Amino acid sequence: MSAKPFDPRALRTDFPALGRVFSDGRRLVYLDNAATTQKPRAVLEATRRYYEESAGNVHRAVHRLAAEATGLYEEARQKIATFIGAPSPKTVVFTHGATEGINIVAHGWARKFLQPGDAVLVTAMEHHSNFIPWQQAAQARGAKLLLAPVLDDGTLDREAFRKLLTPEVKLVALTHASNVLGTINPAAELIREAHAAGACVLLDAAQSAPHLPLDVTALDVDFLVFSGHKLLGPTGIGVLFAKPELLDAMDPLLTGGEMISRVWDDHATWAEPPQKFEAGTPHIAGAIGLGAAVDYLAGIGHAALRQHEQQLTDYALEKLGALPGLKIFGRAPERLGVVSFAVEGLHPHDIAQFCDRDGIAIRAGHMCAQPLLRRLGVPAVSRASFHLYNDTDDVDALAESLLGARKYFHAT
Amino acid sequence: MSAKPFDPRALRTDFPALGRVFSDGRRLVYLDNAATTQKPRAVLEATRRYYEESAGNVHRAVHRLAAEATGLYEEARQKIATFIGAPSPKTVVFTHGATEGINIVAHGWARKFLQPGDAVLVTAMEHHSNFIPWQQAAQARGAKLLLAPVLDDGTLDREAFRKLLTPEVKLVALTHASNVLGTINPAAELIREAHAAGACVLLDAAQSAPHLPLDVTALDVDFLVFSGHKLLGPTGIGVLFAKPELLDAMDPLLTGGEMISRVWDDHATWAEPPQKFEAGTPHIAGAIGLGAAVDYLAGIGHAALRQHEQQLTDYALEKLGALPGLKIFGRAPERLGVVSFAVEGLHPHDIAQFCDRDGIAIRAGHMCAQPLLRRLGVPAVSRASFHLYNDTDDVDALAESLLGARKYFHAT
Amino acid sequence: MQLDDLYQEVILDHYRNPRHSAELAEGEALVDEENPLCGDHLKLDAHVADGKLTDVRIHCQGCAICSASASMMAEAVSDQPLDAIRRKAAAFLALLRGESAPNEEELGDLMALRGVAEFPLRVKCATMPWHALEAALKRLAP
Amino acid sequence: MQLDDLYQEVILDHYRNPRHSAELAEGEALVDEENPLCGDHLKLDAHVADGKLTDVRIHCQGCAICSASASMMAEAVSDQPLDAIRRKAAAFLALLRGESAPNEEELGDLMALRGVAEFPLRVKCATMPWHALEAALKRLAP
Ligand SMILES: Cc1ncc(COP(=O)(O)O)c(C=O)c1O
Ligand SMILES: Cc1ncc(COP(=O)(O)O)c(C=O)c1O
Repeated sequence: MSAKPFDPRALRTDFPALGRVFSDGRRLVYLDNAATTQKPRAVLEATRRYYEESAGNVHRAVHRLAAEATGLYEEARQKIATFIGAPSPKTVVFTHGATEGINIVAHGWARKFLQPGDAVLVTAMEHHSNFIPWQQAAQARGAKLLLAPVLDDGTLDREAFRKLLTPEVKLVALTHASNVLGTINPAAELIREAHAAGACVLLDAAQSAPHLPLDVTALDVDFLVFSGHKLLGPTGIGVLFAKPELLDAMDPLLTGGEMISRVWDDHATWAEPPQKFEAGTPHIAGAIGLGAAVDYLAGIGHAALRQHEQQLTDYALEKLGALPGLKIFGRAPERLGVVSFAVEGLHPHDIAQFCDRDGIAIRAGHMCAQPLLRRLGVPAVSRASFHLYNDTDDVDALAESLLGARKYFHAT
Repeated sequence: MSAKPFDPRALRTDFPALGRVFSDGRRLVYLDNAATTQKPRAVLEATRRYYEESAGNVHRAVHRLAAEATGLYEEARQKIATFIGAPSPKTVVFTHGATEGINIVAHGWARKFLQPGDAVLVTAMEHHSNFIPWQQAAQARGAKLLLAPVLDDGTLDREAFRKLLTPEVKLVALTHASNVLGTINPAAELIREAHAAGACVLLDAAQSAPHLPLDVTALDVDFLVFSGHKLLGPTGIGVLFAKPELLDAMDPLLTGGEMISRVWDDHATWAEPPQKFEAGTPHIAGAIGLGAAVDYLAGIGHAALRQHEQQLTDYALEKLGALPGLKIFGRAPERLGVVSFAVEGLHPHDIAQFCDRDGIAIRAGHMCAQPLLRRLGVPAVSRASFHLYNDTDDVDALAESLLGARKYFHAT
Repeated sequence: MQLDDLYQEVILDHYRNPRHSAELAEGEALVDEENPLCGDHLKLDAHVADGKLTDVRIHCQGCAICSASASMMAEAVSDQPLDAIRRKAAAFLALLRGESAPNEEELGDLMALRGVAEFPLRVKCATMPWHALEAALKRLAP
Repeated sequence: MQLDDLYQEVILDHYRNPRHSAELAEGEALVDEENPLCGDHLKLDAHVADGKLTDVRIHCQGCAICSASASMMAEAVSDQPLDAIRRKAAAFLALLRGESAPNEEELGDLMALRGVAEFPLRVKCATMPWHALEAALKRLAP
């Protein structure tokens, strides 16, 4: 694969939704990948096969459908362990998504182990999902929530981060890449610093996992979460990785079927991880689909993907940055293909609505990052975000549409 | 639809998985419906269409894909509200499944409002998912967990239930139908008694929703949960219904994106229900698929379905009950098509394994009901459970296979 | 549904040239509403004299739909009797919810915002000024 | 995979006629193991004399696989030196995990349980008696 030239147009044919042509004859230009990605046929096929052939429940029955379902489900877990460099599939917990994964840690670990006076350190560029659970957990335990500030270029204020990393900090909850600024945080270094200060680290890989190679072992990260639907996979599925000793120490968030060992009238014992954290019937089709998604991404190759996305992002920053009245938020040197911007005199919702007329899907709003947007001094932004199937034509279409929007709303 | 004779064989063709023929030429006889059901084409089509046409995220963007996705997602919520007779779609929370729904109430309501000395009353026939969350919540709050016993015929001991229903009881958590005994509990009456005693009621409809008409308004039930995958729907999706004032009073279990109104550095406010309880990107495809599943069931008609399943269950009880050494657990007059049994001298796992040879999928094990099985005096049972696509041929095949199993394991 | 059905000429005109628009200092406004989802922010001030709403002033930082809706509302309710305003508000909100036959006579120019109902995610933009007005009326004439 | 590969004749024979089987009264057994998932329950008692395992007695309430595995194990380890037993246990567990080339010589009759590896949900049934044995050895010769 790596020998072939990277061809986003050819790859597009793997994604049925990208073949969509609207009633006005325009093709879909999908630039809302940071919200959710389109799905390749291989993912849809894998889930279809489960439903049409092996739709049994997992872990609990000996009949063929159940055995096949269990095999496919655990095979997907193994694929994901390999994808993130986990030492064992037993460290891979299937969740609803990144949000649930963070909540599992916030409840089962933070609320169990945080003491009054302890602190959780997050950054000012967190998504609400990696912010509110810590705010709530800290509050519940009488602990503090500290915010590491963001510099004007959209990078983390490393100096301030280091100063905030006092011995009270028991956990650093950090986004690997910002869903607004595109900034890629230097996870390995920050994790080293945090560990040196005696803190555990949760890495929110919701934005990075779809684009960057991950190696939880090399990173030595304690917890990591991501979502399937942003990674070419199905909705309703995600992953929590945690070090084995942490999974052992944590309490489960949900209790019920599948996660138990023995149940008596007055007490119960839990199954070993990862089952301990997977109460109830899991999203079997979702896990299988996510396994197919990581296979697909592996087939593309991370190096080629990264090169393509970097070139496209550079092109977009230049092209969009040159438009009159357009301001880009975040100019970090290490970044993903996530470009948030404002256009003078235009409201983000009107921009997005106008782009939609042209078949272009971009996002407008607070991006689930109100604390960051408050610091940026805007209540909402517009955002274009790329994946492997986007190319410079898409960026050109967006630029043209933005020019059109100015005319449309301000012509007199 | 109701005029046409009910024809399980014809309906079977709606379910791709039921067309499966194994390599030995045997057809699949699927009798593990209480664990999970097969999915009709209409459900698979609805989720496929979402992924191939409208795969946007919900609630957050103005572009067409997002608008379509939001429309489909909220339309599914409306369908489910209608299906269960809910006063408004705002009382319908999408969850991961029944287990998550129960945990949302156990955390957000029970742990918030239970006081030391209060009690939660459950029955001895609960699934672990409607048992352990209350055990844990009661323990966390210094409250008591009371178990209403089950009579020898598999029905609830109404006398004992009434005696246990003291003023300390703040919640009755009750299965609508037992996943082991098949017993349908008289929900309306029990809810009336509970309300008269000042207790709220959570009804676990995981087993009943796929087979019986539900009307939360007529039942006047406070909380109700079920799972999609047992109701001809996708995996990873379920429903929590709660009365509006309870949804307002409860705390959310998960926090993060989508469930907030405003977020400041040191506090946050929640969105209105149901969004308040749907943190993170929801299982959009799952919700849409579940909407299609309830449409499919509505098309069948509850009266016809019930009549068919009752006839089939009567046939099964008679046919299986007549087999040598076979003992059926649960002989309630009001029951679902769930038949658990033991065969003298045979272990349930060997029975299920032998049936599997004949293409017959039944369940063996503790059925996630260890407290009940301890009372039945067995560590495991075998279980056959029906849905609309089963017929007497399936029961005959099972009976024959059970005879074969005896011969196989005990021939000398 | 065309974009021009959403952004009708009269809407764009009100967006470009908002009526009854005024800077309102901190604390000066009767009502201060924010829609965190899209970041629309609206302050409204007004008085009542002789049973009519007077001195309507609005400061709206919002999208075209929100701004235009605020401007058109200000025009439609200024110097009108309170009960007529309440009827108009009810008719407008019903229109945006896509309910029944709209009362065209009652609504007049406001009918231009009818297209918003076809864009569910924008409905809040159009209704927010009216919710602010209802809040103001509650205070002015409880 | 055929059912007869799982339930080989020798397995069914051990199931029907378990060797070294004995009623073990409450508290009499060295090890008491339960598999809550399938309800298998096994008690094991044994002694050590001259570095060998003696008086192996097992009470197994389990499925055919578990019962046969227990019975075959009892036969295979009775009056054997402890280190030979440990080797055999390791070889057996590796066989059931589907690892590498099985040591057929070491395993002998136990090779009949090889088919279980193809039925992942039954593997625990076959390995449980051996885990009980390992627990017993830890106590007898720590
Ligand atoms: C009665 C009952 N309650 C709850 C559950 C839990 O459902 P789920 O595993 O889909 O969360 C089940 C099924 O497993 C059940 O039968
Ligand atoms: C950085 C980041 N973290 C967390 C999330 C939450 O992911 P999900 O909504 O899939 O749970 C998102 C996406 O919305 C995100 O961009």
